[in-house]
Parts: sequence; C-alpha cells; structure tokens
Amino acid sequence: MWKWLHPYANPEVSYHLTNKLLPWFSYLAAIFLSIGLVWALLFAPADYQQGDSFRIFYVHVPAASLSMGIYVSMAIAAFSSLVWQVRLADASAAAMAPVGAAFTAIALITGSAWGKPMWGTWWIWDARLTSELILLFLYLGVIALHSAFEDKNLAGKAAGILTLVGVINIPIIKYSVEWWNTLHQGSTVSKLGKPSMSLDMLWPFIFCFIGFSLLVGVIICLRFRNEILARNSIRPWVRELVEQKTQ
Amino acid sequence: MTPSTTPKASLLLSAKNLTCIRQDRLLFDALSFDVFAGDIIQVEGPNGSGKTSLLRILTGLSQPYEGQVLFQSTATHNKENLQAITRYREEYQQNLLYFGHLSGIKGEMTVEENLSFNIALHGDNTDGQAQALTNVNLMGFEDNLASNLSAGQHRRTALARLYQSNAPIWILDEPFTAIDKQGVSDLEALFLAHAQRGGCIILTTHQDLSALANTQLKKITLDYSNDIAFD
Amino acid sequence: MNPRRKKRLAIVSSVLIGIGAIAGLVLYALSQNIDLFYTPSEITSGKKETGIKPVIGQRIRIGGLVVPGSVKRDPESLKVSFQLSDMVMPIVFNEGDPVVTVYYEGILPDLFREGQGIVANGTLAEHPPTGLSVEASEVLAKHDENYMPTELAEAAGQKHEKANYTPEQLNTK
Amino acid sequence: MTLATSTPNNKDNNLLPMSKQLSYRRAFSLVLKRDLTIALRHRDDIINPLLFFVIVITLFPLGIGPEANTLSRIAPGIIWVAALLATLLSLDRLFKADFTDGSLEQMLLSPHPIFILVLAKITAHWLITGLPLILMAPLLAVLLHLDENSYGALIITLFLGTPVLSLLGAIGVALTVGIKKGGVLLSLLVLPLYIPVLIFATSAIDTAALGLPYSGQLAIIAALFFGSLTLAPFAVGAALKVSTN
Amino acid sequence: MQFTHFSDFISMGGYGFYVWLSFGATALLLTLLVIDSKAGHKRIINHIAQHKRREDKLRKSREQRKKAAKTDDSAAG
Repeated sequence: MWKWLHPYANPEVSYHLTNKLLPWFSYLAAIFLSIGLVWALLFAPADYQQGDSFRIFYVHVPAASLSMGIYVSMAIAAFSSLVWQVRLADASAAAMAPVGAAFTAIALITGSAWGKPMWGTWWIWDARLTSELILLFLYLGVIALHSAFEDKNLAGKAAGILTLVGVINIPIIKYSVEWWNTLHQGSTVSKLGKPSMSLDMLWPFIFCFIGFSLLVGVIICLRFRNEILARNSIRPWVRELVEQKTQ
Repeated sequence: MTPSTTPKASLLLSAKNLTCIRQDRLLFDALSFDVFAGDIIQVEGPNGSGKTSLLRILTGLSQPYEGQVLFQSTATHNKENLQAITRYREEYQQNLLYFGHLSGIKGEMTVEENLSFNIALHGDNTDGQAQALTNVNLMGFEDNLASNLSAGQHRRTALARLYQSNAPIWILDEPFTAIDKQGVSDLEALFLAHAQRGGCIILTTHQDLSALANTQLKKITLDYSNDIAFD
Repeated sequence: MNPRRKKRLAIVSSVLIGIGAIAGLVLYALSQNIDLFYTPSEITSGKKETGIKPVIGQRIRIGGLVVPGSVKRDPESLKVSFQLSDMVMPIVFNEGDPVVTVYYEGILPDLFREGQGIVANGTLAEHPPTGLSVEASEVLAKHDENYMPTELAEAAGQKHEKANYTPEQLNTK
Repeated sequence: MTLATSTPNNKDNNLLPMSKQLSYRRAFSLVLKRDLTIALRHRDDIINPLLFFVIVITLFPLGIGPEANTLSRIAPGIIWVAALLATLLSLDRLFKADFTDGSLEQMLLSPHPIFILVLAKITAHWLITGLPLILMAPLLAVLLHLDENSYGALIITLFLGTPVLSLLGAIGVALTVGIKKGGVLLSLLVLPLYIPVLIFATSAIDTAALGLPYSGQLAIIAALFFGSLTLAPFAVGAALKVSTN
Repeated sequence: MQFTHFSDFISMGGYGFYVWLSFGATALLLTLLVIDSKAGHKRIINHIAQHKRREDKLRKSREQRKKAAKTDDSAAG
C-alpha cells in the first residue's frame, strides 16, 4: 500500500493532481446539483404528512450525513498524520475542517427550519440535534487550534489530537442524550413495517446527495491546494509557481 | 562543521541530516555531525540562526523537519548500536541533561526542595545535594523560597543539578546567563571535568570559553547561509 | 524478563484492565434500562421493576400513542385533550388498555395525529371524569423516517390532516 | 570558594550510557507531593475556584426566585454546572505555571514515561479542586432544597465525575498551554467534552429524587471515569509534546 | 411539475418561509465557502511572493555587508 501511496504523498504531485481534478469535480457537481435541486424543488411529490416542507429533506439529509462523513475522514487523516507522520494528511485535515463546519451549520439551520413546522419547535435537545451541535463545536475547536498555532505542523498535530478525542466523544454524547431524552422511542416504534421512501422521492435525493458530495470534493480540493502551498512555501517548485502567477 | 574524529573516543550522539524550518524560514539544512565522549561543542551563530532550535532537536523536545538524532543505546546490548532518540526516548533521557533558557525552578519551593525534586525527577542520587549547593555557592540559602532569590541565585539553583548528574550528554542553552565571573570559571572547570570522565557537552554561549580553548572545544557555526529555497 | 518489557507489559495490561472495566460497566448500565418517562400503564400501576408510582402533583414526562378518536378540541380556544395508550407492537388499541388523558393548551405540532407516538411534559393531576391525567406544558411529536407522496399515502389509507386553527382560536392565546 | 576543581559526586570515572531502575510509583508520588506542596503554599489557587463555586450557586436562587419547589427541581443541574465551571476555571493552573517557568519541559525530558507524570499532576489537581467541591456540595445542596433522597447520589456522582472533569480538562489545557490567549479556546474545547458527565450525573440525582434506582447512570459515569483514566494521560502526553515543541 | 403557478412554488404549500430559509441559508453558506477557498489561493500566493521579496532584500543587504567587510579587510591589508 505504501508503494502505491507514496507518489501521492509528494506535495508537488498532489498539488498538480488536485489542479487536474478540480474542473472535473466542478462540472460534475454543477450538473448533479442542478438536476437534483430542480427535481427536488419542482418535480418531487409532496410528502403525505409534511407537505412541501419535506423538500428541506433534500438539503438537510445530505448536509447532515456529509458533516459526519467529513469528520470521519478528518479523523482518519489526523490518525495517519499522528501515527505515520504523513505530512499531507495534516494538510488535508486542515482543508476539511471548515467544509465540515459549514455543512454541520447547514444541517443545523435546515433542521431547525424543518423542525419548527413539524415538531412545533425550532430546537429540541434530542440526541441527533445535540450531537450535531457538539460536532459543530468540535469543528470550531479544530479550526481554532489550526489558527492558534503559528507553526502549521504543530497546529496539525494539536488539531489531530482533538479530532481523535472527538471521535470517541461524539458517539458517547449521542448515546448519552438518547438516554436522557427519550423522544426517539415514539418514532422508532411507529416506524416499523412501513415503506421508507417511494422511488420518485428517492431519485432526486440521490442526485442531490451525489451533487453535494462532489461539491464537498471541489471545496476540499480548493482548500487542500492552498494548504499545500502554505506548508511548502520554501520549496523551489512553489517559488516558481508563485513567480509565474504574480507576473 | 563536523568535529574531527578521535579514533579511541566512543560515539555518544549523532545528528543525521537535520533540517529545521521555523515560521517559513529554513534555519539549517542537512546538518550532520557526531559527538564523541570528551567533546565540548559550542554552537555559534547570530540571533535567530537556530541555535536553540538545534539544541531542542538534539534533546528530542522538538522534531526536525527532516533527519534524525541517534544515540548509543545499551538497550540492545551492542556497543556500536545507534538508535533513534525518539524510539528509545526514556533510555535516551536517562543519559541526557538539558538546561534551557527557562530554569524550571519553582518560586513556591525552597532551594533545597527544588534541587532535590530536580535530581529525583531525573533519577539521580540525591546524596551529594549539600555538596552541590556548596558548589554553586548557595549554602545557607537552602531554606529560602526560590521566589526570594536574585536572578543569579535562581540560575545557580538550577545549575546545581549539574554537580549531581550522572548523565553523560549535557546540552546547555546559555548556561552562563546571569552568572558572575567566579561562577563562570567554576562552571568551565566542571565542564572540563565532565568531558574528561567521558561525557560530552553541547552548549550555546556568547562567552569566550577561554579556559576550554585548549581542550577538545569544537564549534558548529550556524549562519543564515542556508535560508534559501531547498529541494 | 528485562525491565523494559516488564514496564511495557504493565502499561498494556493496565490499559486492557481499563477497557475491560469500561465494557463491563457499560453492559451493566444497558441491563439497567435507564428510562426517564412513564408509559400510561406505569402511571396507573407503577414501574415494572420497582413498582414505583408517580404521585399527584409530581412533574412527569409521559410517552405513548394517541388513541384514535380521543382527540377533543375546544372550538373557542386552543385547549385540547387526548388520550395516550402504551406503545406496543403491533399497534392495536383495545378497550381495556390503560389510558391517561393529557390536557394541553397551545398549538399542536403539525405531525400530531391519532396513532402517532408523542411525548408530553407536565404535571400529574386527577380530573374527575377521566381519572389520572397529565396537565401538559409541552407536547412533542417526532416525525418518523418514512416519506411518501400524498396520493400513495391516501391509497394506503394513511391520509394525514394537520390541525387547522381559526384566527379566533389563535387570538385566545 | 575553592570549588573550581571539585568533581561531581559520581565516583567511577566512566560515564557510559546507563540504564537506571526507575519505579513508576516513585515518580508518581514525587510529582504529586511537589504539586500539593506548591498548592498548599499558594492557597488562592484552592480557595478561588471554591469561592466561585459557592457564588455561582447562590446566584441562582437570587435570579430564579427562592421558591423551594423550583429550586429543588433544578438543584442537581445547578450544582453540577457550577462544579463544571469551577473546574474549568482552575484548569489553567494545571500546566500553565510549569510551562512558563520551564519545569514542564524538564518533566518531559525526565526518564519517566510522560503519562505517569501527567497522571500525578491530574491527581494533584483533583485533590486540590475536586475534593473541596465534593465537601462543599452538600452544604450548598441544602441552600437549594435538594430532595432528601438525592444527597447520596449527589456525593457519589461528584466522586466519580469530578476526576473525569480533571482528566478531560487536562487534554484541553495541554493543547492550549502554549497559546497566548488560550482561555476562551480552552472552554470551547473542554465544555463539549463535559456534556456526558453532566447529563448522567444530573440524571442520576433526578432519578434518586423520584426514588428510582440510579445504578445504571452511576455505571455509565464510572465507565467514563475508567475510560478517561486510561486514555486521557496518553492524549495529554501527546498534546504536551506538541505544546512545548 | 408539482406546481401550477409560480406563486404556489413560492408559497410551498404554506411552508415557503421554512423551505426558502433552508435553501437560502445553504446556498449562502456554500457560496461564501467557495469564494473564501478560491480567494485563499490568491492570498497564499501573494503571501509567499511578499515573503520572497523580503528574503531577497535580506540576502542583498547581507551580501552588501559582506562585500563591505571584504573591502575593509583588503583596505586594511
């Protein structure tokens, strides 16, 4: 595996690779997102219980699952940076944190806007909501640690430790709130034995989900190449690149 | 840059290809040298040239950007076996005495408590403590709280540990700061004695080490010559 | 054994003991069935394990299913009352099931409907016609994770009508 | 001073690398004793968080109103939140002074494993802040009309929970000790980690007030305690290495 | 197409506020993030360029000083 990974662990190669990948990601993201969103807003049928407010689902669910997915990938990057000293993993973790924070915030905002008409409240201290909020705090902590250290390398290590502590804590928090606030019980029982989603609602969701994931890819690529440049500013290839760009 | 090798002396510490980057500045690049028993090495260079960074890398407190520091390990029962200090951290630190800019002296404790804690923390014998205090001219102050001491006395409290230490590798960052003339010459004598019994000393100082000039004094000079782009 | 190995062994074994302790304690906790709400049957006949019954005037949290046909709304105001029964699978409502009436004044969440699981916070009280009841200060309904188009739901007999309020009703608050 | 030629006390003239026998227990008690000595000579550090604890708790009846029913319902939460904030306030002391005077880097350079020293420091911190909080809590609970059935639960949860606060807090301090304005950052990092302790502790006390068994919640807090006891020292050690770099 | 009139589309069956709030907030946040990430590239390149200029100046001044020292030496010698 190391042999295969090695060329990509070279910052210069990775920088050019992200540059090459970026337009592809961008076009695909634009295509999928526009199809998905138009479908979701105009053509998807309204839900039998929730009416048109159900359309929030198409941004809320992708945002929520991406916010967690990004955290998990950030934790994996943090782990490989701490254990195997992969420097680029640090850069990728630093690139992911703000994207994850933004998606967590989106999940929270859209969740609130959905909860108000459906549950009758903007906010309840339910397990998912609370753990999502804590996730936002963790992201903010990671970002703050990244910017608090002058030395990018140290910042990456400190943020990595926090990320890993958070990985252990998020499930604990989720389960603790679930025990503490048993609102969930009602829904799990009444849910059994019903169809989960009809196809004409599912397809726009799949498009939205892929579109948002690709958008995440685009933003992470954009930030990743910034981080690579910042961390390798004294390398000759960066110097040359800067000279070309500033002329 | 590399101190010449005395064939008989045993190798204690070896720096391989050290590169240090601080705040987007390359301080030194591909720095390699060996430290043998009996060596006294003075690291020279203008302010901000990376002297302290080099010493901290040698102690293992900081990690170099590239390269590694090796030491002679007994854990593997092989005299010629050099091991990375990060791998055998605890064993290396038994052989190491580091004295940094900060003295590590607690104002809330007395001189004696400070000294005995420092000695015990590093696993050394606390028997000769009274002698050590005499050596740094602090006898009579042992019950004073360290916060009541002058800057020089504060410094000497920390230095007293040098007289107690069994560690062969001494890494000293500006040991002569706030020390009077007599103290400086005492320390120089101590350094000589330490080198003669098979230890090594790596230090930074702006003092002219006159007393040591004729002995094994070697120099590593850091200047800005390296702070250019590298590949 | 050399001292280095011995120490490493000590560390590893203490970490393992720690993890073992965590696992044991968590398993124990799971077997203890932590719950913080009462079902209607627990209110009338006490908790299963301990037999503890809540007393009148105590703050409690009740969870259950809204009994179909039990929702009574005051046409003049936002007052509403409904009955809750235990959540059992499969969902059936029998005559003899223990039910607790919930009194509430306020706008119900849109997902509130008959047969839906809800949780209410309030105080336990005694109302002459209905016996044990809960004066709720908050009624929460949680959506389930099923979505379907209206037509399909109607075909499946699951038409949902959210509660509508007249302006007069809303003004009483 | 006739000391220019005095030799170090090492008699044999050979300073080859050595392997000393160092016991974990001695290292632990050495650091613990030192930290306790310093704290006892610097009493403000013990008294200030305790005063903060008392004052925060007395603010609630003034802010919410002295009605006994309301107070007894929120008492567990108030006591625990106050304990949490008092611990947060005292965390700074854990590594800050040692960091600024250089004794922290000396500890990191000692031949002992870092987690032993860290554990000793955290134990000292708990003895200095956690233990007094536990002793004060029943008195304050009286002021808040805590339900009579809950006193046992309050004490037990504090005994199991405050060490967790010290252990988790140490991770946050270790990460921020080298940062100049680390105070706000510290609370951002640490408070979210405290949530499970808070939830289970207050839930145990509430359950006790209803006369229901609360051993399940206690088991969870105990699990949190063992979990943080086994993992936090390593995380703290790694974080301190980063901070002193 | 689920909506016959544009006004239906806007009102979203009475949930318009919530639906458009969600989509609007999402669009706003993501646009800001993309703009910031793109601007970051220019920012970092300018930063490195500035750093490089400073370094060049430093090196020049050092060389001048060295030269001055040398000429002094030769003058003295």
